[in-house]
Amino acid sequence: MTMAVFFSYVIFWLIALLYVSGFFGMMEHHHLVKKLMAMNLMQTAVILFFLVLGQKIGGVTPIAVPGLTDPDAYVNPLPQALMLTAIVVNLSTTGTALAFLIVIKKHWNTLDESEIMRRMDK
Amino acid sequence: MMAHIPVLLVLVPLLTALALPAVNWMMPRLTQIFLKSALLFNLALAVLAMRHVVTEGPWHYWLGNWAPPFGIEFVVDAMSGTVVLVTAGMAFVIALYARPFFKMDEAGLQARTLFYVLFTLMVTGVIGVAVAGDIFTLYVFIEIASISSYGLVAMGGRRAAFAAFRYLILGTVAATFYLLGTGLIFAMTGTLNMAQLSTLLPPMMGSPAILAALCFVMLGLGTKTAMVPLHAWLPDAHTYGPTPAIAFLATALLKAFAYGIYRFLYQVFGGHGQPVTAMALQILGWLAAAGILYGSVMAIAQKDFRRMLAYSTIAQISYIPLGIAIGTPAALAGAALQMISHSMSKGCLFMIKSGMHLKLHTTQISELRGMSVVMPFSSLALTISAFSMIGLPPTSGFFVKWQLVRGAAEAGFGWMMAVLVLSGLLNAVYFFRILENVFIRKPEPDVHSDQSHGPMTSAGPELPLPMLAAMMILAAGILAAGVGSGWLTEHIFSLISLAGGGL
Amino acid sequence: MKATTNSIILEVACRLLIPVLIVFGIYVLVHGEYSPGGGFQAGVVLALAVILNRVMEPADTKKGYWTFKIIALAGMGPVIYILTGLWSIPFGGNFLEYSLLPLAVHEAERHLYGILLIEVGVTVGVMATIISIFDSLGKVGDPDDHGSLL
Amino acid sequence: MIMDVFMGARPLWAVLVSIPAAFLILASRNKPNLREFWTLAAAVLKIGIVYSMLPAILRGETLSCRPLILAPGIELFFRVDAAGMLFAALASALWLLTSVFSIGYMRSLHEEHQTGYYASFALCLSATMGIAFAGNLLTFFIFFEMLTLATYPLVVHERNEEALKAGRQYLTYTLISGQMTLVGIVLVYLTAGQGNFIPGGFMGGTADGPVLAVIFLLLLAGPAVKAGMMPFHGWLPAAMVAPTPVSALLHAVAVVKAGCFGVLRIIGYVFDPGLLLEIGAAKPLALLSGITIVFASLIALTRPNLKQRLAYSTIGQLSYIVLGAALGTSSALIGSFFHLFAHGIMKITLFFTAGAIYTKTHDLDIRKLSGLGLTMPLTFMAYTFCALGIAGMPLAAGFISKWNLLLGASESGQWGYAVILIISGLLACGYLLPVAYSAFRGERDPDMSHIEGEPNLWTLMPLLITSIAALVLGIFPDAIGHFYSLARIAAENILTGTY
Repeated sequence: MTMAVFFSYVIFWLIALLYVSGFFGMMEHHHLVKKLMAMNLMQTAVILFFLVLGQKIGGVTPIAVPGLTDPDAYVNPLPQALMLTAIVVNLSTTGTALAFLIVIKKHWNTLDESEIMRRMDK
Repeated sequence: MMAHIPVLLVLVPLLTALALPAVNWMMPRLTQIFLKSALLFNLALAVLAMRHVVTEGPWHYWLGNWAPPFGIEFVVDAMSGTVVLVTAGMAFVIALYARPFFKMDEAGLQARTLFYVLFTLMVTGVIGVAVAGDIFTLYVFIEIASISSYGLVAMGGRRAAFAAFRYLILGTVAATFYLLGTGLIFAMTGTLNMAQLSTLLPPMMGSPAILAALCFVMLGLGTKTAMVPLHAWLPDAHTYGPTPAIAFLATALLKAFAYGIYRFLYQVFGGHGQPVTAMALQILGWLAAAGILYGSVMAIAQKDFRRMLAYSTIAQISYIPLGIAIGTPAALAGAALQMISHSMSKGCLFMIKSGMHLKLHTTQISELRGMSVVMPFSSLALTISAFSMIGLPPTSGFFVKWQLVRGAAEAGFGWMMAVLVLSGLLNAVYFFRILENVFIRKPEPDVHSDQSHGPMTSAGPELPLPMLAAMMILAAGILAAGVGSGWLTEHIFSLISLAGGGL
Repeated sequence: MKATTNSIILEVACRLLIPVLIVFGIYVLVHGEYSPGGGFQAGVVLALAVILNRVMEPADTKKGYWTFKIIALAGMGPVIYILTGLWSIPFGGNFLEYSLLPLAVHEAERHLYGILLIEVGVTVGVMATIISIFDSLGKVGDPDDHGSLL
Repeated sequence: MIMDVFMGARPLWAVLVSIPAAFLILASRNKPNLREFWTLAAAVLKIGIVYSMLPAILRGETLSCRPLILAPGIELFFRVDAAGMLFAALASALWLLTSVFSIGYMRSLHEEHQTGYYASFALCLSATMGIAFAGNLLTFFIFFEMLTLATYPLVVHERNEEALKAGRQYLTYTLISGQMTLVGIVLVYLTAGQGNFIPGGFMGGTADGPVLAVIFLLLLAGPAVKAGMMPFHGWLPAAMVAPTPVSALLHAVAVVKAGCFGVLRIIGYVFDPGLLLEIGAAKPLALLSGITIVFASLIALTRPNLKQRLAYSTIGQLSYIVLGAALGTSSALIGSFFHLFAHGIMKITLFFTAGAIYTKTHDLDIRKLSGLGLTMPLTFMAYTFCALGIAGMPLAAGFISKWNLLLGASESGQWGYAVILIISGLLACGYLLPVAYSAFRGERDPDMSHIEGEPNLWTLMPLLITSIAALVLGIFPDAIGHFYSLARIAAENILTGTY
């Protein structure tokens, strides 16, 4: 197993770690902002996963370089294009969530989930 | 023009959503006309698309004329056409219904515009989910629909904001699951197009990566569809969200995700023809059955009509995965009919719910006495939609049950027949309790107090005309879909393809 | 510029920066086809110019921004995008089929112009969105506002 | 052209005609006279349509009409045959009489919620016509469930806790059994591939005996519960809280008759009597109905309230029909079909008299009714005659059906059932006649001393008409509506296996 192949697996493990830590962070924390951050971790992990899929050792960024016509020389542009969209989606989810947090803070005066749940039942 | 209907189906609501603030800014008087005519136009397009599917088969549209592996493809077939039709129809009816909800002052108008923008965006997303031909476009539309639905739920007040936040967190996690599954599929096959995947995937169904992808995608879509045990977000969101939004969320949005499940299991992963997918379908069937029973039992336990509806949604929506899991043509026809039937009846019930709020100032079931005196027409609509939920003839709900029970019998799933029958009876328990209160019990003295509690309360015994009209359209639709179910099944649902092979 | 500014340094810096930002934004926009850049980036840069102008003003004059009109503008950006896509339909193309745009240039160039138009739409959308986010964050909420519509 | 379409779709019109009537009734809720005009007009129209089809049926033809597709391969299918015609003719004729009676009853008692009552009544009749004319199992089931729903408002008509409890009980029994029937119907379509009623049945040879037995049990669940077979009869006495015209409708016109008719349809047109013997379902069914006949009569003896007695009497009498179907010989089937009619017309008279008496006395305790026969001789004469008819006295319509059933029991060699029928007749005398005896011979109860004269004409007329009909048809069974011929044709159809 060459070093390069080994490292290409390591990155997957790291991404998985990031994803799982996001998942558990979301379950563990009662503070809504922390939940949101954990959620962002998960999203980022997925984006990284896609980008690694398109990665090619020695490839150049997929912007036309004069004279370089061999498609194999470039990194696969599709995952990058897809992830551009996914980033926008993440941005809007995060934005929406933050807006909700502002509203929640204003109305409940706390961002603790269990506290709000307790008061919701009343 | 006619040749571009698949893309126009998505573009018309999208353009409406985008242009609405500008229209409201420049010509405030025209906003409503603009919105409703656009949605009506979209409905007409949906009908035309359906006609095309019926006469000429599935319809593929390539954006920018790029062939599928490179370009984005939109597909309208019998199943997605049904979803589109339901969505466009419900969107129009709900837009009709929603007008009396807003104060007519400056802030109210802004809120109204904001509501309609999010609402039409959600319509865009849902129709997009239905017509998307590749799994990443599907993701984008899922998120468009979801994010706007988070926003809409949050418009319902302080509890709604928290419910919306929880919905957002769970929904986004579901979306990342879905995206992860998509990534795995892409890594294994190098394509995202569904039609290509359906030929590329079968040989590699045994590989653990594809198995993981299947699990992730199903987890994602299952959460969004609120299948038990991933339903935790639904009751709060549906209880506290604003009615017009929820009426759409509980109907078209959930249907679209359920449709996504069908699309993946049959047209990507190969249906009953693949052992792995067959196993997934079996698990789906068990979960759907659990959802039906859980939702019905929880609905019986509720004292609040709103919450009861939310749990009833969990139960009813599970009919669709159940039909998908059974996988005979009859069962899939039942699932498709349930998309239409449940959309109309649950939409109607949510509308009645807020009618109760307006006129009786309560949604507690025990306080609904005498409703039939105050609102006779709403009560009639309530009866029809309740019958449809229970599955009593001649409403469409009965024919859903007929098709599903028949499908289950054909496939030899005796326990599913039992679940369906039991579900109908449980539904009867909680709906007849309401009907008893509405029609039969004598009203308590203070129910008729009709003093103004807000901007929405109008004079007169019944609800404002637009709201009533919307309810009546849906109630008539329930009966029409019941009487016409044979026609629908024979001409439209018989075209639903079980690409990977049904039972 | 009004007399009531925050500080002279900020004002001078902004006066210098804003025109540069606008020009740079447009540069990024039109060169997105050849080099790193494009609608998203250009939109952010242009929005920055507007936001700088707002930062410059003191807090008490910040009320009454045209928040709602900005949202309308944010909508119009994607409308440009969609209309560009629809433009090819009357000329026999599919949605977004730039090669059939009715421009009297070579086919490859028509692609460029099509994408440029779309980038313009994206720019407008991104710019207006960012400005509206900035405005909303600065908005002081009405104490009676319960955040509820219904 | 238009006439042809109209004539061809007569079964459909017969079903549909009372639905617009229901809405017109609801719309004119503030004008009682107009409202009742709609009821009567629809009833007359329905009778006209139904009886216009009678000659063709008597010639041995059938009329059919398929207006709609319900599911792939299954149509909304109406076929008018002798059995359906018999039921439809009975129900539509009695609707008119019951409507007239209801007008008198409701107005003299100043009942509330009359509009809902008439509207539900009209819907009930629509469903009943649908059941009578249904040509396949799915159509039958749809109208069967509609009947359940349309009857529910009638059962809870009094709007008090007792009525609500009765209503819940009614729904529990009928909905659960209805769902079982639904499963049965699905299984029929699955095993036989179709569900159109065919005289002599179509299930033979489609599956093994035990499977057929399970299907039969599931199918029978709904109709048997509606027909009040023991031990599923609990809802029927409870439903007596409703006003008397409703009880008359439940017992004589629509609901329990629909149940019996369903049993006949299933035994005669889905399975056949011979097949039932083969799969071992006929004997238990006959035994169950025999037990029901005896027990219901015994329970009736213990009830002090006239309506309760009539309710248990109904339970017992309806099992005659099931018994006849289970015996399955020619005479027994004729007896069953004719009893459908004979019991209807006699039991409705009894309920009418009970109702008419109630409008005067506001009490139906049997002890309180003594001595009233002298002040209302016509009412009590009608009661006495029909009570004797129920017991099986010659000259009354009930005798004909009972005679045929006795013949059937002897034909099949099961003498025990003949004995049961005779015992049942004696018991019927035991629980119905004391009322008549004390009415004519007994002392006036002090509470009832103020009662004078016959009930008003609206209530008196219908009961006189039905009792005279019971007499005339007891002497000339094939007179007015040719009910005996219809019963004979229906039985022949089943036994020969063709229309």
